[in-house]
Amino acid sequence: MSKQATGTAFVALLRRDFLLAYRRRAELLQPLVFLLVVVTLFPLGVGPSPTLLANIAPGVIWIAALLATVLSLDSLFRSDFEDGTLEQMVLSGQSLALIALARTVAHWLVAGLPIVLLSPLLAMWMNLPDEGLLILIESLAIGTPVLSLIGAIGGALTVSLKRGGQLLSLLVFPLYVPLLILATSAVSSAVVDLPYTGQLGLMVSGLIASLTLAPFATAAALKLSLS
Amino acid sequence: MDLPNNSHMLAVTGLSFERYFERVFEPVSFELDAGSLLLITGSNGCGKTTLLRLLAGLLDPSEGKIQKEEQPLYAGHFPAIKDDLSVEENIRFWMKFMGTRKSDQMDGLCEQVIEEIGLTPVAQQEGRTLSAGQRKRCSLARLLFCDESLWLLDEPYSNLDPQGIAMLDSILKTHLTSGGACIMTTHGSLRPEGFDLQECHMISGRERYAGEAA
Amino acid sequence: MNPIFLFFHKTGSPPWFYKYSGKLIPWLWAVFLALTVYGLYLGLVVAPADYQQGESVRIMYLHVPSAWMSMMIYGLMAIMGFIALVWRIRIMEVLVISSAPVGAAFTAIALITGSLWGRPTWGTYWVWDARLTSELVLLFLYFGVIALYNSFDEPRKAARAASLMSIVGAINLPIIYFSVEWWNTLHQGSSMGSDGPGIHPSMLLPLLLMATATKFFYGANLLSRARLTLLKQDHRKRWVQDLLSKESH
Amino acid sequence: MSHTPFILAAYLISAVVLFWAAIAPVLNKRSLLRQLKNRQAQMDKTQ
Repeated sequence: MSKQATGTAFVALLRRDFLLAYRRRAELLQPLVFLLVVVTLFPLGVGPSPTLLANIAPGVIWIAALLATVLSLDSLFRSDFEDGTLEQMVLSGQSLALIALARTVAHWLVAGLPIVLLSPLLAMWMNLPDEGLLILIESLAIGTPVLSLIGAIGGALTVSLKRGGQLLSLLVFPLYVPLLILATSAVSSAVVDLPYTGQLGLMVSGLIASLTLAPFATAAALKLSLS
Repeated sequence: MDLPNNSHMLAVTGLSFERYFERVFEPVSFELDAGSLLLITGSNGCGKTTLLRLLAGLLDPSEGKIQKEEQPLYAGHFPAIKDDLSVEENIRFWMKFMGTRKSDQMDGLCEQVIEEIGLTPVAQQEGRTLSAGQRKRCSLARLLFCDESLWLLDEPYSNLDPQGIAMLDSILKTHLTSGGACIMTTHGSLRPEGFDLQECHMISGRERYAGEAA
Repeated sequence: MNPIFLFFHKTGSPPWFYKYSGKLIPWLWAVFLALTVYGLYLGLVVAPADYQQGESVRIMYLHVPSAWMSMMIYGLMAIMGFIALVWRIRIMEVLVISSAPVGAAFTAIALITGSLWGRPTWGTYWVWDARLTSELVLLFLYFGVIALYNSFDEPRKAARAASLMSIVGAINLPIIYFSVEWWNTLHQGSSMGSDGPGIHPSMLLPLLLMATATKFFYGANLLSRARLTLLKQDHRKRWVQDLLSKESH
Repeated sequence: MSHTPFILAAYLISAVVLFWAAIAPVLNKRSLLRQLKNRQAQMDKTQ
């Protein structure tokens, strides 16, 4: 049988995902509004003292980003699983890891990238010093793809379960620990004028590692969920 | 290809699948050659769908062997239609993703396929607006643009009206006369008419167990 | 068939495994008890108190071996999970899911003893010390594997999912460990007594004895859990029926 | 401050956790065997 060229299939899947996301654009806003609400809660909870907020800003923004990502992960494979699209994709002869990667890339573009774009607003709210802003954006730009890539494994593992959402957060949050530590420390270091390239470098290597490994784990989890 | 035991399009020996540490169905063996239609019958829950999913490669056998020449086309219970995409967008996506027989003339082929499955009037409607029968027709569109020679159809007649059934029968006839083969399941009420077919009756693991105990 | 696969195939047969693991378990328990008694005697009676931390250093003989075990068991789960997924060996799936509660128990012990050690040392039960923090994350990883296993209906599918999760977790475990360690030095956190090579021999020997004893505990406990799981899963199979009628006559 | 209560508590809690971990499969197995034997006895009776 003549299998479709891998690149063509990859592009077709990405285009379909964007079209679907566009048709459901109201749903895309939910995690972002969630992100804004969570960050708003912190000044209300700990008090509006500018120095305190500036101190906790990197952590708060990063944790909010983490929560918002996990919120959108449950639907990553669910509709494709439930309407039979996923089984057809598995049988199409295309590499399942590549399919998983395409879905993850689409997920990052519609769920992760907006977080990066919103971060200046969040930084302003949390009174993050200007020295940290650029590094915050950089760390989110490097880190949110990792959130999507690792989260996709959890999404694929729980896709066949009726109520997978809570389990999903239990599975992926511990895996996010190193990323959270590196990212917040990079931003905090930048604020006090300490070197931060080491942290960013480690985050980039984490991105490369998860880009090469996570799609395979996701693929294995998808195959398992279909059995 | 010259070896006699290799000449079948599909050969299944002692195939079985376990769930909850029990056989879903008793082992089955059969061979399928080009041009033939195998009908799999049996009561509800006897493992017909499981058998097709095994043959498609979605499940791995617990016992036995499946020898197949190539990846078959599988049309299961789920139509693989996106609610937010129109019929045409759905079909076009699968054409792009899976590839078609004549990829150079995709536009013409897509229209032609939609006409053949009788969905031209609803081609621009979203998937969510389709009836169960229309969904079934839409999911059968793949039969017209993919070039797999072995088809695995799970209850293909369900939800189809008489015209739909006639349409499917004619698609199937063309496929079989051009050297294809097909395995389909049915729980009995609807059967393909006017075909020269083999039949395989399945017994569920539980039935067998109950029979032994009595 | 290749000999390694054949070996696994034979030991992977539930009746074979059930029979021989049953014979092995009492010996494992005996070794565990002997090592523990001797180790505790050396640790609690013979070894001196630490000149800095005083008597509380005796908690080390529990805390450190448990922390080692918690990491080792997770690593083993990943290795067995890999074998289970690649070669589809059922006994390995059973061993993975039987390991998880034992590993979680050791992790809990490491956390509790660490916290009890922290109170006299730091004056508080909980400090975000590097080892305690990574043990806590590890406990969440164990909970994740156990919860994932319990969420599926079909036991083999559940075990394969749990295996996959332990592989993913184990790849992350060293990264988590080192990042937490680094995070701790960054914040100038306090650290508990060292267990490096600088340790006094009179303390090292009981520590090593306890570390070995916990491995035998794991072995015995793992096997008896695996036997229970096999019995539960196969209760309709012939070998269990034979076993039952043999026991009742 | 005396360290003894903390050492005692640590050893006691660990002993309880380990004992519970060790005894759980034994108890579970016993009840499972009893259950299976009862079922077998019932099947024998009906035949």
